[in-house]
Amino acid sequence: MDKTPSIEVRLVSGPVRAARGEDVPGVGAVVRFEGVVRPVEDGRPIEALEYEAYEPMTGRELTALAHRIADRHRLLAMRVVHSTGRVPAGAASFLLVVAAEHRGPAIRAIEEFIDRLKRDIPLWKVPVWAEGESPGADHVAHQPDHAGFA
Amino acid sequence: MDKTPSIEVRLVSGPVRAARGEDVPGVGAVVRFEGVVRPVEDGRPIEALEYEAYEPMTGRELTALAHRIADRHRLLAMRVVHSTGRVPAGAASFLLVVAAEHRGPAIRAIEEFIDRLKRDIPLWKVPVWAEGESPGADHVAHQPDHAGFA
Amino acid sequence: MTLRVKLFGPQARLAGRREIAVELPGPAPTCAELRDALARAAERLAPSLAASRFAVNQHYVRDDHPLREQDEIALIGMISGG
Amino acid sequence: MTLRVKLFGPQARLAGRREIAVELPGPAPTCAELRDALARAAERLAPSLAASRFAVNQHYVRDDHPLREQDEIALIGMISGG
Repeated sequence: MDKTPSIEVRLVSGPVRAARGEDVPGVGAVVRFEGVVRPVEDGRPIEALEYEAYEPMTGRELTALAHRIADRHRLLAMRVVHSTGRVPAGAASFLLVVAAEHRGPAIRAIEEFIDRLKRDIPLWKVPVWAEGESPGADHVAHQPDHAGFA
Repeated sequence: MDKTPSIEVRLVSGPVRAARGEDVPGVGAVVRFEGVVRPVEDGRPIEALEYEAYEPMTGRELTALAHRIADRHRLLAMRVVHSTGRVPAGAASFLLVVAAEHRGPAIRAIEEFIDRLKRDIPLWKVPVWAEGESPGADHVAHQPDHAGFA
Repeated sequence: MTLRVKLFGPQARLAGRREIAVELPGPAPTCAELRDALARAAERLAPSLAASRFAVNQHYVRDDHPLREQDEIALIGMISGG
Repeated sequence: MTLRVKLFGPQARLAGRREIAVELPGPAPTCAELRDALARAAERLAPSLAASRFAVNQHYVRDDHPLREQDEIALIGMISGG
């Protein structure tokens, strides 16, 4: 990544974002994390990732995790959305939004949720290689294509 | 905070958010932080915060900080928006969005930027007390109201 | 008895199927025994089994959990959400 | 010489004004001397001065920075963006 990053800085008069009626009162920090499918997996270009869940266990474990993290960090609100099925490179497969009184717990909740997600939640991803990329022997040799499972 | 947090968990088929043409390629994590004006300051209800900057120094220091943090964490993109003037409780006064290949640097960049912002950037806030709240002697006794400075 | 184990994601690709049937002796074999049997039944799964867990009837269980023929068993390994 | 110091935010409220003029002796007084003079000129600012910095002509300077009468001087203290 030796490209120059795109940086924008602005001072604006008045709110950056207006108050919203539906918000939980007392919120001081809202942190939103988006997990985006990168165009490369193990050094090779991909078109998409194919996500799998094991329902209803996946949803139940995600909900239990959300409650544990929200309790531990005294969050005011939490939203979790995760994809199943095909998600093309550049699109987001995971959204986590937390609201808390202060930024410290909000940021720690994001970190801890994602760590736990990757360790404990039954969710899988399988690369869909870009056209012209033959699957490497170390990955899916003599396996049926993922489409065969649909 | 003994209220039950608002928690929502969903699995969705396909992308959580579609790919955007304008995005920097290679992004794997987008973290967005919103600082929201809380309705209470030093234990007393407020209507708003009044933000002050010292331009052009404030904008220049913010831009320099953004570049330092973006370089250190190899960010792909960063956006900083900060309010000046009156921001009512519940509205956001600060927005920070970072995009990186991986979530670790993105989250650390958010934390470090805010730490530095609060220490080094010429930005001030003054509470506008809620109606009926007399300003405490320890805060603004025999000072002109902030409106007197406008 | 015959146990059927659901496979997902990369492990399903490695095994070339979404479910694998394994024969185990005894009235109540454990998950630990199932793990060993799976490694023999599907060699390509072997490297990922040590770091995998089992879910029985949609709940994580420990390695000493006894299994019954009618259980819904899932191999939960190589997970990577987010 | 007479130095004019800009005040902001809570410090402007504490002092009751947005600019304060301070008399200092010598041809090139330092920021450290200005800090002491400010504490005498505006008692209510005194507690916050130790943790405050000065900007001269819109740049942070160190305490040994020499000041001239035409400098734009700002007291940068009690900051709290975000």
